[in-house]
Amino acid sequence: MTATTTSPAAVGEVPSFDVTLRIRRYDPDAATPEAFWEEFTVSAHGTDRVLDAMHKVKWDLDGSLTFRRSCAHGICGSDAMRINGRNRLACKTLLKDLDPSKPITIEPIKGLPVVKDLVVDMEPFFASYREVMPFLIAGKNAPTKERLQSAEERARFDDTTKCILCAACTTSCPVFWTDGQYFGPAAIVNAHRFIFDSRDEGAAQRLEILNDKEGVWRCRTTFNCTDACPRGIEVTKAIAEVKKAMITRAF
Amino acid sequence: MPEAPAGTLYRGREGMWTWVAHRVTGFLIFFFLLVHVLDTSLVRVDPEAYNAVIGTYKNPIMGLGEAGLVAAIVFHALNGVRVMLVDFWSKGTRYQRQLLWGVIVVFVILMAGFLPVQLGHIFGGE
Amino acid sequence: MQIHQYDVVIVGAGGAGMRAALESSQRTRTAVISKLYPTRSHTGAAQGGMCAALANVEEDNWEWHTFDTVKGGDYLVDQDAAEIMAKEAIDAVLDLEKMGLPFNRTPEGKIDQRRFGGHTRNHGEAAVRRACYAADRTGHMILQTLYQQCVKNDVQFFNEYYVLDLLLDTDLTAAKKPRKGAPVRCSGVVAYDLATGEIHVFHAKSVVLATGGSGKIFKTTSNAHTLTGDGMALALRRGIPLEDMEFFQFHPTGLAGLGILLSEAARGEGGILRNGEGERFMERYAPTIKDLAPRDIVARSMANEVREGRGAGPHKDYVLLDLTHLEPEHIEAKLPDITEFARTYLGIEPFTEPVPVYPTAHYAMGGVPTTISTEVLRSNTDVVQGLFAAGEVACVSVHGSNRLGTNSLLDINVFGRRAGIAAAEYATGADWVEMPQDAAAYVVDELERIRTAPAGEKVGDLRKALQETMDANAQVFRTAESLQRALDVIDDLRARYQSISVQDKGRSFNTDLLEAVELGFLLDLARVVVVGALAREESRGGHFREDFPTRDDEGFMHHTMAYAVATKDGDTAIRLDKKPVTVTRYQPMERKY
Amino acid sequence: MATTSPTLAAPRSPRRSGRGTTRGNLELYGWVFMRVSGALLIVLVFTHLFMNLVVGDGVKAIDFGFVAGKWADPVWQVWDLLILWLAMIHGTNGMRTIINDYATRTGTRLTLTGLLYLAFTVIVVLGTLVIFTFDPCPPGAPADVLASFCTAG
Ligand SMILES: Cc1cc2nc3c(=O)[nH]c(=O)nc-3n(C[C@H](O)[C@H](O)[C@H](O)COP(=O)(O)OP(=O)(O)OC[C@H]3O[C@@H](n4cnc5c(N)ncnc54)[C@H](O)[C@@H]3O)c2cc1C
Ligand code: HEM
Ligand code: SF4
Ligand code: F3S
Ligand code: FES
Repeated sequence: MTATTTSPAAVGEVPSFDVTLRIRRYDPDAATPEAFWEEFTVSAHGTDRVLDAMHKVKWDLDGSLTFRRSCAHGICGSDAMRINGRNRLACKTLLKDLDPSKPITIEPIKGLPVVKDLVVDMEPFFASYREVMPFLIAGKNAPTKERLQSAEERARFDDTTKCILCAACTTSCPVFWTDGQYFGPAAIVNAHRFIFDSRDEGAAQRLEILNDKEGVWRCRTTFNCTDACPRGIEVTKAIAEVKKAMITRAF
Repeated sequence: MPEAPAGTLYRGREGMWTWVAHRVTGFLIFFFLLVHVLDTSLVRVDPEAYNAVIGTYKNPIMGLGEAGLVAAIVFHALNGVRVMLVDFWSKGTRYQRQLLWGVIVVFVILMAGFLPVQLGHIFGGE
Repeated sequence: MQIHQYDVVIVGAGGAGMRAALESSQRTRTAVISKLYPTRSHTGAAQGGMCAALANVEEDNWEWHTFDTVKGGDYLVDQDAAEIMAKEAIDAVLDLEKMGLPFNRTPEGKIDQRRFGGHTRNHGEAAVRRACYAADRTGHMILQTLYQQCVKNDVQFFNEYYVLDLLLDTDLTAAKKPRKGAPVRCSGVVAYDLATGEIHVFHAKSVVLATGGSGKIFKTTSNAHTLTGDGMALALRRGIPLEDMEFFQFHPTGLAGLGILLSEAARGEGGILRNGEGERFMERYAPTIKDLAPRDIVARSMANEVREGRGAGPHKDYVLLDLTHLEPEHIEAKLPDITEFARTYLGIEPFTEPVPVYPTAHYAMGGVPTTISTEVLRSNTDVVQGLFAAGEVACVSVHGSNRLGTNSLLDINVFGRRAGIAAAEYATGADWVEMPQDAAAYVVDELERIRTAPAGEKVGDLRKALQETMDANAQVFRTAESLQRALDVIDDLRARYQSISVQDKGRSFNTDLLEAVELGFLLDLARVVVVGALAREESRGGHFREDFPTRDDEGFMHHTMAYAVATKDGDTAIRLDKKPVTVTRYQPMERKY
Repeated sequence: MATTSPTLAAPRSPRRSGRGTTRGNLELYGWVFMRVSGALLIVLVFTHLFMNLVVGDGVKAIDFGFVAGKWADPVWQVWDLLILWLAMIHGTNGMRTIINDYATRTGTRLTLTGLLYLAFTVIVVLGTLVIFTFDPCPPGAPADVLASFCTAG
């Protein structure tokens, strides 16, 4: 045989279907930049994700459709967007789970400046992240081999190590939408990851930073962040733990 | 940032809508409290004026308003308890939805106990 | 246009780029240019682990690790480089731990280790637990940890800047090559700021290429959409050779039809491959270590099962990865992410059902040739001064013809670090090299041409044609005919690429334009892969020729060096050359597991 | 190519200078207070509501005499005073949060918070005065509006 290695078809037999995407667009280069809705219809297969449908639009219908993406399997955090009214990763949302009989609305995540179509300016988001000192702060006299840490100590902060900085949480938070000054759940999650790491010695500083008026106390436990997190991190729980740590420290 | 045309409403889930309700009820109660202190102050000014103002509370429309206010307070208070459980109970965040159901059940029970009495008082004739 | 001046410019902010940045930014003024936000780099997708002979859980030493690496690479590995990697592995892991990486722990609190394909005790006796890991998101934790350290050290990033040209002081594509030993120096790079469409020229004493892999030349791949081999293509276009490009690794366990990777750790933790008849077929192909044989062997065995009609599923076109005999808690603890992939993307519950898998294009063993100090080679012996490369873009070569699992995360840390140090040290001692006149002219012209071209060929169409032909003709099994077919298609596509056009004519965030540029890179690289594969008439590691099914040490125990040379018609042709393999201790033997 | 002067541009992602952390635990105390006062208010307010609206004739029964009767007892005086203070601080702090959330323009925000604190002061002072200076049997008032014990005494 020739080397036409079998390229496996989609698993099982899932018929293809048509799906309409209703995408919020914005072109900064237009004469009068204005956001508008545009609809595209493409055909899709059972295992296709929203990202696949968007690629079909970009590659076959309108090359100017602009969005970020990289890994295509929910690990790089590039493509958080508001799909049918909720923040999700386009590459992790299967079309068949969305009721494709109705148009699927796709908008940029909320609360960050829109740059073009679905692309937003991520700088304010990363600035908050950088502010919580998201790095291990450990004593000078490091051991020559690894620092010891028990499996339980390691498990204490496991959940928050999963964060991919996709911003789905922060831009789903009603408090963040109000003025964009709130540190936001993602920054708190990344502070949590170190505050509860037994090897870290910078907890006090981080708690002090998050004790700010734009810090944890602005959280109103609305759980949008927890619902939005594509990594399944219990974000609100992490925030609650940080609050508790601060209270224990203050009293 | 461009002023975009109306986007869709964020489809938050129970947690978000509960927060909205908590905020709205807190807001309402606050203004009622302002008014309530003011009218009660009339007792210091003149008993008859007080009775006249309080009299207006006794008409059915105000009575219904009063019922609404009680509903607001009951919800705000019960949800306040839920918020505190979420804050302080280690499993609170995981069971926040169940807690909300608890809030709703207790709310319904309390209101079921209160409403007939209140309505009875308002419409129950002299 | 803006001009920037830095002692060291690092291109790419994946594991290799950031590891280098941490070293060089402490020593000199350093900038990191990346087309993605650093945390979006594909290092974050790596799952299984990073090997180092820590001997935390069982007896092990770096010499065994070196041997496994050499043997795994089917003896095409440069053994001096492999030795360095295995030796420095231990410190590389400990360094990461000190930076805060949350490794899984043993009951005593030490870094835990697990088994991985091809890693053995005492030269092949049995599988050894050598891979250090953080659940099944080791790469994610490495990337995050390195970025955290960069934040800590205030490393300067230019995010969403695409490097589109490499500035050398000598034209290496010209027919007349510089003499042996003549100095050829690198003076910087030209980058495109995606947000504004502006061109930025970076004048630098040292440039480090760390742009990662090129998996997107294939259709079914575990690689990100952005892994378009930019660094390799830039080097090639400037006359720098590419080494061993015909060796591409196909990872056995991609989700069937999608290519999304399920780490080898699934087998390391006890997962078993079964064919459509339920048979554990690896017992036939690698009786000793079975499912944990190196990837090339497992991938080929799988493809063979399917070809001989023993596949599973309605079309018998995949095999099954069976985890159902393992404890659900164990899977959940050790492999949470990949079980979720199976659930999310295929709707399969791995606790109770076997998962459909098929080989997926995974890793480029080849790349920009470097010395063990990461200096980029312009010939078998001469380096380009001030140019360094590390990570998947480079070929040191520690992976030979087939990379062992976990050795790439190791590679990026060991050689990323070396590149950072080497680049900074070179920059400290070197003078500024004058940049060519009109440094940005080539990039500006090329971009303007594509951006303003009237309706012509579409990026999506050409890329699809390329990827399909590569999957069909240059994947796990190759023959002279299939490769020739692929080459014909590629030549045709390269011709059509001349009339490429894009729909987005804007300046800000024009991803349409950049995809067109990346397609150009893919076409150039695919051609090198196929030309190299055609010439290599033997089977070795990741390169399997059905018409030459055995290894031929007489004829082909050498690296391939592919050069782009200018032709009269203004195009380029690929010229192949050989480079000897460095052998220190291990003479080639038959590779049996 | 146009020769531009070689400007050395700053990178696009400079580190943000920081928000200027508000030192002190003010927000923390506010947060804790919301919860403590909330917990107390449940008992206080529910009893209050129960006494006023449910027991006996409910809202219909409220008149000067009713209030006077209640406040003759120091327990209810303190009770209502606590409600007043706790609820006003709780409510004002809550309102402050709401204003901070939605009034993003500094001017608007300052005006609204100003008004809020003014309302707070007025109401709390007024309420406190009323409760403490309250005379259940003001001289000269018609006897029929007064509580029964006034005539008795
Ligand atoms: C799914 C998957 C799982 C893997 N699992 C393992 C494993 O378990 N163990 C293991 O050892 N290896 C594993 N690997 C391999 C390993 O992860 C990669 O080889 C390695 O991470 C590559 O790192 P890098 O730094 O070279 O490149 P990358 O991390 O890919 O980074 C490339 C960087 O270059 C930048 N860049 C690219 N082009 C340009 C340009 N033109 N201009 C500017 N910047 C540019 C990008 O923005 C990015 O920052 C896995 C790979 C994949 C795909
Ligand atoms: C009856 C018992 C009450 C309880 C248990 C209670 C509980 C709470 C709690 C826990 C919060 C904080 C919510 C958060 O941080 O997310 C809160 C907020 C608030 N409360 Fe109350 N409360 C009560 C009564 C009142 C009263 C009487 C008022 C009005 C004067 C009031 C007005 C508010 C306001 C305005 C907020 C702010 C809402 C927001 O920021 O979203 N509450 N309440
Ligand atoms: S916490 Fe979750 S939603 Fe938020 S940035 Fe991290 S991964 Fe994204
Ligand atoms: S959505 Fe916002 S309010 Fe708190 S629980 Fe999450 S941060
Ligand atoms: S593309 Fe990487 S998370 Fe979706």
